[in-house]
Amino acid sequence: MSKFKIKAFFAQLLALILAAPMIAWAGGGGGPFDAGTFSAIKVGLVVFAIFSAWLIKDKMGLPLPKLIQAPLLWIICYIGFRVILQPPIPFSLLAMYMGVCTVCIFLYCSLTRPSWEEFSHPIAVMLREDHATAKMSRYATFLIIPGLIAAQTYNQMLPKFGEPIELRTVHPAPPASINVHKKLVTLQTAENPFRIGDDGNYLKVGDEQKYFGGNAWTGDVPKFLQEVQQGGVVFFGTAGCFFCHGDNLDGKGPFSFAFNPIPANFADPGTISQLQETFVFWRVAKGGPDLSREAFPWASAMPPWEKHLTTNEIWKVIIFEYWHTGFFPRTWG
Amino acid sequence: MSDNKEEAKVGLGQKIVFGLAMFVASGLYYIVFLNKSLMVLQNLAYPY
Amino acid sequence: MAKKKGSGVIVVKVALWYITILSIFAAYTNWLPQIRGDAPEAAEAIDVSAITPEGLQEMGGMIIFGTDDPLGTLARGEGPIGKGQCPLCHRFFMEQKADRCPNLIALKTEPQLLLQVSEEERSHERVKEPRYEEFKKLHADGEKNSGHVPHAETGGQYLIESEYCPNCFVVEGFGLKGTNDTESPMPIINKPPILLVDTEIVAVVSFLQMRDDPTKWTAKDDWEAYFGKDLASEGGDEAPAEVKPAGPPVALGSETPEEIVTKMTCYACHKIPGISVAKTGAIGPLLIEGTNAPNRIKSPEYKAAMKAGTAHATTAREYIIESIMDPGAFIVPGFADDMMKDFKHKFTVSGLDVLVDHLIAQDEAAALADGLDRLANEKEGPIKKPEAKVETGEAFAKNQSKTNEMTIQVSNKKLIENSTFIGLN
Amino acid sequence: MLNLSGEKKKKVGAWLLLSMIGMLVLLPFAPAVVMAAEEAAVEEAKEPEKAKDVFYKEEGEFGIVSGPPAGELVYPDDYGSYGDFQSRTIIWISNQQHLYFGSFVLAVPMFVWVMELIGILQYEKNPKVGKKFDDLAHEMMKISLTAYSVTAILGGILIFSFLALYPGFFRYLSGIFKPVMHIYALLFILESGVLYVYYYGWDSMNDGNGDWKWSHLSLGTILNAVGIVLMVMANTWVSFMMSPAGVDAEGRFLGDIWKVMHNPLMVPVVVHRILGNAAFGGGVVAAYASFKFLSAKTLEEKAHYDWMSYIAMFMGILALIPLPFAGYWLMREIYAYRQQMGITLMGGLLAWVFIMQATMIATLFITVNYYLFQAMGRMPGSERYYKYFKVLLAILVVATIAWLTPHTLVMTPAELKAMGGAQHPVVGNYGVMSAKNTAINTMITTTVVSFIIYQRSNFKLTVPWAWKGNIFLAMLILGAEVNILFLGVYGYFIPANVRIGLSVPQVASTLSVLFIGVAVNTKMLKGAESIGEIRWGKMSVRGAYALFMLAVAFTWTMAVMGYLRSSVRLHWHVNEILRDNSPWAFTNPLGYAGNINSLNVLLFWTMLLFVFWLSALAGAGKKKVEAEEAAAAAVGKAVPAGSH
Repeated sequence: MSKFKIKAFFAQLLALILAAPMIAWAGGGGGPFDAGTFSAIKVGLVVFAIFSAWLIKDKMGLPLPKLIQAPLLWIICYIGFRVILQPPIPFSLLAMYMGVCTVCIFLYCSLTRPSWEEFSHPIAVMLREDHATAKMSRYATFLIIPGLIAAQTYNQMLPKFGEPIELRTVHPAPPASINVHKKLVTLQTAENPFRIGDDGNYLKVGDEQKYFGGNAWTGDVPKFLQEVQQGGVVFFGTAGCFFCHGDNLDGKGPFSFAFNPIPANFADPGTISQLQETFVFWRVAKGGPDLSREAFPWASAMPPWEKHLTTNEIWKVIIFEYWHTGFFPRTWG
Repeated sequence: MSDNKEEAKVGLGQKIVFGLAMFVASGLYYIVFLNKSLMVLQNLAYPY
Repeated sequence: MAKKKGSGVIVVKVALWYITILSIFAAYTNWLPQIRGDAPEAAEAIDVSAITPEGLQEMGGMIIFGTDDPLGTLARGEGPIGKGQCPLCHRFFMEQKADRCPNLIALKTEPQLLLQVSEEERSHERVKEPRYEEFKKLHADGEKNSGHVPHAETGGQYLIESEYCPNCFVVEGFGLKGTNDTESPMPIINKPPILLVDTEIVAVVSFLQMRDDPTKWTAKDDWEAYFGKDLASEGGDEAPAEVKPAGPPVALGSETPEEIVTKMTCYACHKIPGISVAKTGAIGPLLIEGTNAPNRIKSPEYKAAMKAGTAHATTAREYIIESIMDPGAFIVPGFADDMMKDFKHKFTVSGLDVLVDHLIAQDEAAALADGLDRLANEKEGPIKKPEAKVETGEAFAKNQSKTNEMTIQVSNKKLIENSTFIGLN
Repeated sequence: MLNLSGEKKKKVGAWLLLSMIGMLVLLPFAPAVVMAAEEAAVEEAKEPEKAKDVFYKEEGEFGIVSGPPAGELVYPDDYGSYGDFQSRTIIWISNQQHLYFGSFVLAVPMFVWVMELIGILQYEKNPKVGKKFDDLAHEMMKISLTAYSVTAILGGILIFSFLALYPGFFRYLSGIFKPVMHIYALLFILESGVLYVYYYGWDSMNDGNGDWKWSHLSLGTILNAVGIVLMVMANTWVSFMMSPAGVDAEGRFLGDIWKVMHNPLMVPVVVHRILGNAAFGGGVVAAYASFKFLSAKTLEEKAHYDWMSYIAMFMGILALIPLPFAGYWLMREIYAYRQQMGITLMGGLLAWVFIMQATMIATLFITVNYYLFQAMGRMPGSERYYKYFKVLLAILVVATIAWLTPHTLVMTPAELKAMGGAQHPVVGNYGVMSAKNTAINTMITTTVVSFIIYQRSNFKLTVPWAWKGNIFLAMLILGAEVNILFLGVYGYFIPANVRIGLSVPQVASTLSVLFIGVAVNTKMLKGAESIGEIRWGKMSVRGAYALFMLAVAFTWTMAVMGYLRSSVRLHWHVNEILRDNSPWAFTNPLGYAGNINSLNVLLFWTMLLFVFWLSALAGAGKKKVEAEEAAAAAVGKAVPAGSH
């Protein structure tokens, strides 16, 4: 077997190994594109990049000089964090990552004496030598760098109308206990009193699965579904939660577009299914005004529903929300 | 990680066998002995 | 020669280098989110001078009952119990059942004469009782748990003193059994687990004083006179995290024994090994049912109860379940029929199993390991042999109780009958 | 001059000196005995009032009240200020400067002691090497001596700032620590005495590895002992402020000073600080050496300082490795003392400081690795390993990225919308403890691998079982990393209380690599064939700058953790006893702390550079004469080739 064949075999193997998790991950979907096409593009991009790097370096015998490698690596990192990683990460995190990458790419170039010389020699030539090419690039550099700084300054000074960066904890730590209708509710231990099964016992989280699906509004239904019904009445009637949280509990009610941030999307696996029932109880009962210091700037239009609903109604609407979305509350057991 | 001359005399098969043995040994050491004993010391359940 | 200038240049270079590093670090910290932690404002505390006596009364009511409509709560068949947990032992209304501690009923319309005396009026008499002088002598060096020396002069001061130092005066017939009414079953209110702050205690006293007659309010002056200092509005940051369990008042199978005991407030009366909150209860027997239950079933008293048709248990497990579900079925000798009767509405089947499983697993060894011992009035006597600690008052009292058990019981009964404050049963 | 002839005389002299010093050590405790007697006399006179200790339960729960209550400080009366400037910042800066120099003068003797011991032990085998270590120790001592006076000056400034700015607080604290403060001052005098004898007696007591030299080393031991006692005392004041004991709830002193000193956080803080000091000392010496390396004019000098910086860096890292465990212990004790305090640190107000700390630690580890890579430039034969460097660096980068990802992201509402929630589905996984533990253990393991490579880089293995050893090492490291990753991933699937326990086997895996790996590697190097001597002085300039970076990062980490430790008391001078009623009772935001820390570190290094320069100045004249003599002697000879 020729050396080339072995290398080609390994390259394919590597590409496969890399591709497998990527396909799995990209297949998970999300993002603005249709999952299938977009993930195919992503995987293709990565495989192509690896293949061409191998082709250039080993097959054609053209190792890239360090001075080219460095910005190339930087750009690859940037594309990786900015484009390939979906959904997009916030700028603060991107800046942090790119900072680390910048430092480490510099370290990479200066790891050993030979690589440092390879990296710094062209720069030294450009700065010191006295022939035309060096001179030209020198002048170009001394024009470009101040130019970049000027552009950056201009950009900075330009008045901006974007929303300010804020550190907002969407799910701040709840208080230990809250007082609803003059009753103390300890959030750590409180339980939904309407979580009752057919036998009249407390229904463990997860056991309510048997009630999921189907229609709760037909004739004779088990006790649990009766609570769901009443919760539904609160959601669509008494409180009118659907105006903001939507008919499908997806946060897209008729009023929702007026709010920023948008109302919570209960159908998203990152909201109520990540929270304990008592946390939801706290949010419903106390609304935006009771958010803790951590959750600054308290951007929530949620009203304190304890002023309009009874404690029981709040517990029932929570039952309804979980039932409707098919999620289970989080437990710490 | 070495370019020792003596090493060349040792066959690849022998190396693989020894490597596998060592891999299993280190697996036993870390996963079975170390993890287990340290979790037991802390009174915590560890299913492996 | 060219290298000669090196040293100075190096200093500059090195300085530039570390200034760069430091600037980066500083810039990074400035870039991270900035949160300033302000010191809590003192205004959080209740300013006594800024609140009306009515406000204090209302606050006291909330502390005692946890609701502003205790009678309504009672009508629904629930016990109104607030942060202070007073109604667990004290009786505030006719509708309420609690007789472990002196009743605090004050209803002028009540036909029974004794109930017409309000706690405010009664308190003035207490300090004049000759027994109060005895307590003064007994605790001349300071009561051992709270460190207070009884020195109340007015009724209001007495009420305040009783909360800070329940042992400073124990109403006849309401002491821990076997201590000859020298020790009170009441916890020190400004210490854990109740942990009320000064202003809250003043509020509770205000409530008691103003219930019938709003003109009788002297609580703040009493406090200041008793402690000889101004009632500062401290409290604020010392206010404890509220620990009262909430949610449905039903014991569930998904809970731990600890949670059930907390929810059901068993700890108020019983000591239970293995339950961290239940270490001080001094009203009911020590719950080591692995040892107790089998013995109790065999006891002649239980046989008698079975004959009478009240008790039915044949196994230890049945006995425990019976004791929780129907506390009146059999009363352990040396105790009164004091236990709340509504647990049968509060336990789910699985919840009961959890608690029973825990109780049946406790025996003398478990109690010793937890440092718990039987009360003096338990027939079995202390687990620890009495000679271990004869010199302490507690052990002495226990010893005494063993021999004088009968007489004490008799005298207790007598006292209750003769007392000016009724423990209705 | 001392007459060193005659075995017997030497012995007698050495013993005499030792016993004298022993007596001196006891001296500071004499006033304590007298004071105790006086106090006892006073106590008998009046009726003792007893009060309950805030911390000690059961044994000694009550104590005799022997001090005034802490009371309530009132703003304009009990506090001083200079205009609108934050008084606290002035205290902060003077405290930090004093602490830096104090740490330095306490850490250097530790370092010097080890070097001197190695020198003595090496003397038998190779007097040249022994002398090399001995000279190194001597040189460090010289710098310490200059820094010593700076420490004293800064201590004075600190006291004056306290008296001027926080008189009420200082009155209370000095009321409690009155006897200890006197002992402290006396010990300080003793420390200076021993220090001067130690330093100025260096040459006259140097007889290779004879009795005088050993006595000199004993002097060093005493110097260190006194230094550590000094540090412990100062530490008790600080830990008392965090977790008071030995006083009642009103802050009245209960008569037992030992209880006050032995407060709940005292021991872990002391251990943490001793280790921190040692690491810091190594870092500063390494920085000194790299400064001298950069400014060295001859190759010989360069070689000397290159070697010195390596040794110092090594010592620093040795102390750095146990430091996280000491920190873990301290944290646990804080949780045990007041859970509230622990939560404020880890999850509440000060949680972002830990992100900063994470950055510093990542910086430290990357720098150490980078230095080792640079240092291999002076090892012939290391070229074989160049290709692995980038792999190691890549692992470090990945670990750093996981290590730095915060749990709570900073973002605009638009970004929040785009991300579809507060947690990122991919990166969000790195924000939790499991990922952090995995990352840091991976970083330490990588550093150990770098060191193993460093150890063998200029050797050719000759032991017959070398191939077995290599496979064993590879599997040991691979196994450890697999286990670390496995435990990290496993942590996502189990409840939090079990997850916390997983960090212990993770750390144990890392330590296995460290101890077993380095031991096996050392064993394999027995009788190995050298490819070439280490070319000291041939390290790249970047390595020297990396060491400087290391030292600055050390100092900065110290500063930021000091800010953390102090801020956790929030609005208390003495936690839950003496409230801070000044307008500066708030906790400063991280950015302000960062600025002040950078300023502090800048001041410290500038002063230190000055000290370095001073010591060079003192040495310059002597060196010049020596150099001229040497040049005269070397006429006609070949230029000394150094060690390469």
